[in-house]
Amino acid sequence: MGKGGFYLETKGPIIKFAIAEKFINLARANSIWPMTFGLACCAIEMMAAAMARFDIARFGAEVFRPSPRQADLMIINGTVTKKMAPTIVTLFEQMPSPKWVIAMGNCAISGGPFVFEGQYNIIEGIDKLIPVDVYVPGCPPRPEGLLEALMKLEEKITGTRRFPIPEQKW
Amino acid sequence: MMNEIIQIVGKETVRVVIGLIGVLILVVVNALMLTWLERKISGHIQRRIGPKEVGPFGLIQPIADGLKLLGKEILTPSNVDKPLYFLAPVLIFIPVLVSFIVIPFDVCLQVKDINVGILVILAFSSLSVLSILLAGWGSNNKYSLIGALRSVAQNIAYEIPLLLSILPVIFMTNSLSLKDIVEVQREGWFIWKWQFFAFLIYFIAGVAETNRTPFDLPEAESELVAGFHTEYSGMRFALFFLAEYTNIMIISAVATVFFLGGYLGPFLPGFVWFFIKTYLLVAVIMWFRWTFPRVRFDQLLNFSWKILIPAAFINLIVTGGLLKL
Amino acid sequence: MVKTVFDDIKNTLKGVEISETSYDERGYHLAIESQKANIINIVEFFDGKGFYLEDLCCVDYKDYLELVYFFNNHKELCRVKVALKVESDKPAAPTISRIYTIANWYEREIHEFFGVYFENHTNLTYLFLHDEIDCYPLRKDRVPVTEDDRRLLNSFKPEEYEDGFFINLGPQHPSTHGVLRVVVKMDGEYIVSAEPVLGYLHRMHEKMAENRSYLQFLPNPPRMDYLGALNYNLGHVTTVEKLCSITVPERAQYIRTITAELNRISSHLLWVGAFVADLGGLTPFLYTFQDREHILDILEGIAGSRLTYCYFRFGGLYNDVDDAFIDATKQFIKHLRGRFGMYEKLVTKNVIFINRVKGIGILEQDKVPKYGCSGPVIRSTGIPFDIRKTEPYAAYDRIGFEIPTGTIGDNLDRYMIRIREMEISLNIIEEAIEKLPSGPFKAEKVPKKLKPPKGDIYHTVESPRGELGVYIVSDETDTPYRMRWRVPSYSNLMTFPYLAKGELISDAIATLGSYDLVIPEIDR
Amino acid sequence: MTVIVEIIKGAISLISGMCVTTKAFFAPVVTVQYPRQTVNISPRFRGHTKLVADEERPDRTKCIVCGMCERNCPSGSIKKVEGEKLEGEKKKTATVYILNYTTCSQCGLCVETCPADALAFSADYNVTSYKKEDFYYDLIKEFDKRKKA
Repeated sequence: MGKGGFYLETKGPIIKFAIAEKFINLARANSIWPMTFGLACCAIEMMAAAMARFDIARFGAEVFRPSPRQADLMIINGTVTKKMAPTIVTLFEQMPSPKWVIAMGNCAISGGPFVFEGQYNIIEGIDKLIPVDVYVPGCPPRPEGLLEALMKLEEKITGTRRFPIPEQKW
Repeated sequence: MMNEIIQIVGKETVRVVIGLIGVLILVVVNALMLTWLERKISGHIQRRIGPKEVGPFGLIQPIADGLKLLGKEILTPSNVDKPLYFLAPVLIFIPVLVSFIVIPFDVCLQVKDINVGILVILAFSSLSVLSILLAGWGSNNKYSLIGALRSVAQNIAYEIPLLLSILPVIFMTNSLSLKDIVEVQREGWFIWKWQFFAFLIYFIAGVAETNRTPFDLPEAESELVAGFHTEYSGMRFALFFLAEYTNIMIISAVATVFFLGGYLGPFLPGFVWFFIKTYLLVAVIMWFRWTFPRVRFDQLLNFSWKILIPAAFINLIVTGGLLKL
Repeated sequence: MVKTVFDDIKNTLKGVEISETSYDERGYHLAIESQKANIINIVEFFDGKGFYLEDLCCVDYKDYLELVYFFNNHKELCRVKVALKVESDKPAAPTISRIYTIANWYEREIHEFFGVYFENHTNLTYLFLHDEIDCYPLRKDRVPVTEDDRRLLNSFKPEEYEDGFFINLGPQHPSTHGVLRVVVKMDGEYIVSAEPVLGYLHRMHEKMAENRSYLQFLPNPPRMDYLGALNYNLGHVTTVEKLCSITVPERAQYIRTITAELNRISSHLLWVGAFVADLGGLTPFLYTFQDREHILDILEGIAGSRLTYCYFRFGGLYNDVDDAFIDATKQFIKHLRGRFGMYEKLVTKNVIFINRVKGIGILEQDKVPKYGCSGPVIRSTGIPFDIRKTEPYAAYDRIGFEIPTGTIGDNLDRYMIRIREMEISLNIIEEAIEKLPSGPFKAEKVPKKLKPPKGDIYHTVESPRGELGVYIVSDETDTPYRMRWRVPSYSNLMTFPYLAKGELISDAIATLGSYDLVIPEIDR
Repeated sequence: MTVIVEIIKGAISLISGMCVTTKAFFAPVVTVQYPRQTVNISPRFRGHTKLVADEERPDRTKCIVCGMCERNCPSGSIKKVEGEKLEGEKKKTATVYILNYTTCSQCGLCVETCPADALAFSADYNVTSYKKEDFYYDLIKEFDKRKKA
C-alpha cells in the first residue's frame, strides 16, 4: 500500500480449467460474503438490505464477515475521507482474491454532495483508490439498489443474469 | 480382489477404513447441512426467508459456499508464526473425525465399539482447545489472541461440568462404552430416569464447549471481530467452520446417546431416530443463538464454577448415594 | 436565574463587561466580553455555579479571532455567551480543560481548525484532520500550518512509546457502528485507558456552510446525523427562521413535530437493535428494523427519501401531508404499541441482558456538567433536561409530555429511557395529530434570497441523541459568515474514557453502544 | 436459597424469550422478494430528476432554459442547461440538460425553484452500472427515452 493509494495486484492461478472455472464462478457469484463495514449514511441502507424486508440472504449474501480475510465483497457505503483512505486500501488488500467492490451511494462514487472548491478532506470517488465493479448511485440508494448491484455483480462474474428485471416505474 | 485385501489386512481394518470414509462424508455433508439449517432457522426466526435463490429452498447454497471457499486465494499474512498457523486448522478438524468413530448410529452402525468410548470423545474434543490456542497465537493478531485465551479458559471451565454430568449415567450403566449405555436405556431413557438435571447441565456445558451463543466469547463478533480465526481465510477458515458445526453435532449426538436413548425408538429404523434426536438438539442450540445475547466473560466463568459444577456434584452424589446405598 | 447570575457577576467579578441581550433575538441571555487575564476567573465562576459548558467555538473575523464560550444550566435556562478576542497571528489563549473536561476536545478542535494555541493544554495533538493538511481549514484567509503544529500532525501514536497491550477498536470494527477509532490500552481483559480518535468521517460541513447560501445548505444537516435527519433539518431551519424572524404557520409546526418525533422513534428503534446486537443478540436488531421500515415508508410518503430527509423549508415544509399519512401514522402507533410487550419479553426482561447492562458504565450526576453531555445520557443520571421542555420549538409547548429519567446513570437506565421515550413520542404524535390544524403549510412571504440582519444567534433543538445547538454568525449576505454545530454525540462520547476505565472490554463496548453514536455527527 | 430463586426466574425469562422467537418462526415472513416482487414506492419518491412534458406540446419539455436550477443546486450537479429559440416561439426550448447524478443529494431545490415546473423526481430506485459515467444523465435524452417507452 502506498500513500498514493495503489493496491497490490494479486495474480490469478497459473493453470486454469475452463469448465471448473465456470463452475466455481457460478459458486462465487452465489456466495458473496460482504464485509461488515459501515462508513456513513448508506451503511444504514446496507443494513436495511440485510434485514427482513429485503433479505439479502436469499442470494446467500447475508454472511457479513467482520474480518476482511473471510470476505469477498467490500461495499463502500459512504464518504471516504483522506484519513480513512489508507485503512480502506489496507482492508481491500487484506481480502483474498477474487474480490469485488461495490461503490454504494454518491459519496463513494464521486464524493457526492461534499465536493466543493477548496475541499480538503475527502476522496472524490473510491475508484481513485481501488477498482470498483459496480456503482450504485443515490443519496442514499434504496436497498433495492444494493440488491440490483449484487445481481449486476453476478452478471459480471458468470456472464449471464439469472434474475428477472423488475418493471420500470418511470 | 476384495477378499484378498480382507485376508491380508483383516476384516476389522477394512471395516474401520470404510467407516472412516463414511464418517468423513458424514462430517462434510452434515456440516454443509447444518450451515443451511442455521441460515434457514435464523431466517425464519427473523421473519425472512433465508437462502432461497440458489437451488430449491437454497439447498445448493452451502455447496456454493464450499466451492467458493475452495477457490479462494490461499493467503498467508506476513507476520504469522507459520508452522502453528498452518497446523491449527488441520488440528481442529482431526479430533472431530475421531470422535465419530465411537458414536453408535444404530445397533450395528458404529465404526468401532471401544470400551472406553466416551473417554475417546472427551479426550479428543479437548484437543480442539489446543488448536484454537495455536490459531490464536500463530495468527499474530491481538483479537485472535484474546479470543484464544478466552476459549481456553472457557473450555477448561466447562469441561468439568460436562464430565461430571455424564458420570452419573456411567454410574448407572457401569460402562464407558457408548453402545452399552444406549442398550441399558431400553428400559427407559436416562433423561426421565433421575438424570434430567444432568441432561440440563450437560446441554448448557455443551453449548459452551461448542462456543455458541450465549457463550460465543471466543469469536464474539462485536468485540473481537472474528475471534481466533480473524486471520484465516479461504479453505483454512472453512475447516474452522466445519469443525464448529461438527462439534455441535458431536455434543448433540453424545447427549442423545447418554440421555435420550440413542438410536432407540419405535417404528422407524434406529439411525433415523438417532438423527431425529440429534438434529432436534442441534436445532435447539441454534434457537438459543438467535434468541439470546452473549454473556460476559466473568459471568461465564462464574456460572460454570459457582453454579454448574456444584450442581453437577450434588447430582453426582445424589445418584451415587441412591445407587450404591 | 438570569438576574441573579447578572448581579453575581457584577459583584464578584470586577471589571467584566457584561450585558443583557434579548433571548428571543439572540438565543442567549447574557453576553460577557472577557480578556485573557480574566477568562479563567469567569469560567471558574460558572463552574462554581453548576453551569455546564454548552459549546466552545471560534469565529475568524480576519483582524482577530473570537473564542465563544456558551454556558448553560441544567436546572434552569440561563445561557451565557462569553467572548474572548485573540489576535489573528500567533493566536493563543489559556486552556480551560482543567475546569471543564469537555473543553479538552473543543480546544483541540479549535487548535486544528483555527490554529489557536492553548497554553498548558495537556494534549494538543490533532484529533480530526489527516496528516497531509497544510493549512487551518476554517480560517477565512489561507494560513499555512506552523512548523510546531506540523510536528503535532499524526503525533498521536501511543503504541510507539508506551509499553502495553494496545487494541485499536476501529476505524473498521463491528462495534463502533461507523468509523470511530478508540485506542484501548488493556490489562488482560480490563481496560486501563481508552482514547477515542475522531475525524475518519470529517465531511467539512462547517466549511461548506461558509461557501453556500442558507438555502443551499439544506441538504447538509440531514447528512450529519442520518438517523435523526429531520431533527437536524429542523435545527437548521428553525435557527435561520429565528435569525430572519420568519413566522411559521401552525399547521407546519405541528407537522414538524409529528415527523420529527417519528424520526426520533426510528432512531431509537435502530439503537435498541444495535445495542442488543453489540451484546451479541442479533434477532432484536431485525425486529426493530422491521418496525422501522413502517416509519421509513410513512416518511418516504411525504419527504421522498428513506433516510436523509430534506423536508423542512424556511417558513414551512416542502409539501403538505395528506390523509394517507395521517392514517398510516395512526396505524403505526397502534402497531408499535403492540410490539413493546414483545421487546420486553425478548430483551428487557432477559436475564442475560439485564446482567450485561445493569450497573455498567455508571455516570454520576455531579460529573455531568464537566462533560456537558445531553439527551438520554444526561437523563439517565436523573436530571430531567430536555430542550423540548426548556426551550420549546415547533409545537412542543402546546403538547403535554413527560421526561423520563433514570436513577443511577448506567447502561440499563439509558436503555430504559430510550424505550420510554419511544412510548412518549407515540403519545406526542397522537396528540399532535389530534390537534393538527388546517391552513397553509408554508409561510407566504419568504424571500428567495435570505439576507438576515447582522449578528449572531444560538439555537438548540433536541435531537434523538441530545442537545443540538446551531450558532450562526451573519454578515448580512445570503451565506452564513460562520455556522457552528454543537453536536450531542461529541460531548457524550467524551465521557467514554472516564466510563471505560477499569471496565472489561465487553462492558466498554456495551457502554460505547449505549451512547447511540452517529459518527458523521461527531466529525461533522 | 435466593440463588435458586434467581436461577428459576432467569430460566423463566429465557424461556419467555424463546417463546417470542418461536412465535416469530411460525409467523409469515415479511420479505418482499425484490426482483420478483417490488415494494410499493411512494409517488413522492425522489430519484434523479426528470423533465416534465409540456401539456400543450407533449413531445417537448416544459423547460424554458432559465438556469434557475443550475444556480440553485447546492452541489453543482446540473452541469449544462442549453436551449435554442425555435422559430415562431416565444420561449426557449431545451436541447441539452446534463445532470451529474453522482453529486446530487436529492434535496429538491431544483424542483422547488423551477419557475416553469419543468422538473420532477423520477422513480428510478434501482439504478446500477459498471461505469460511473452512466450517471451523467442528459435529461433531454432521458425524456425522449421515456416518451418512447
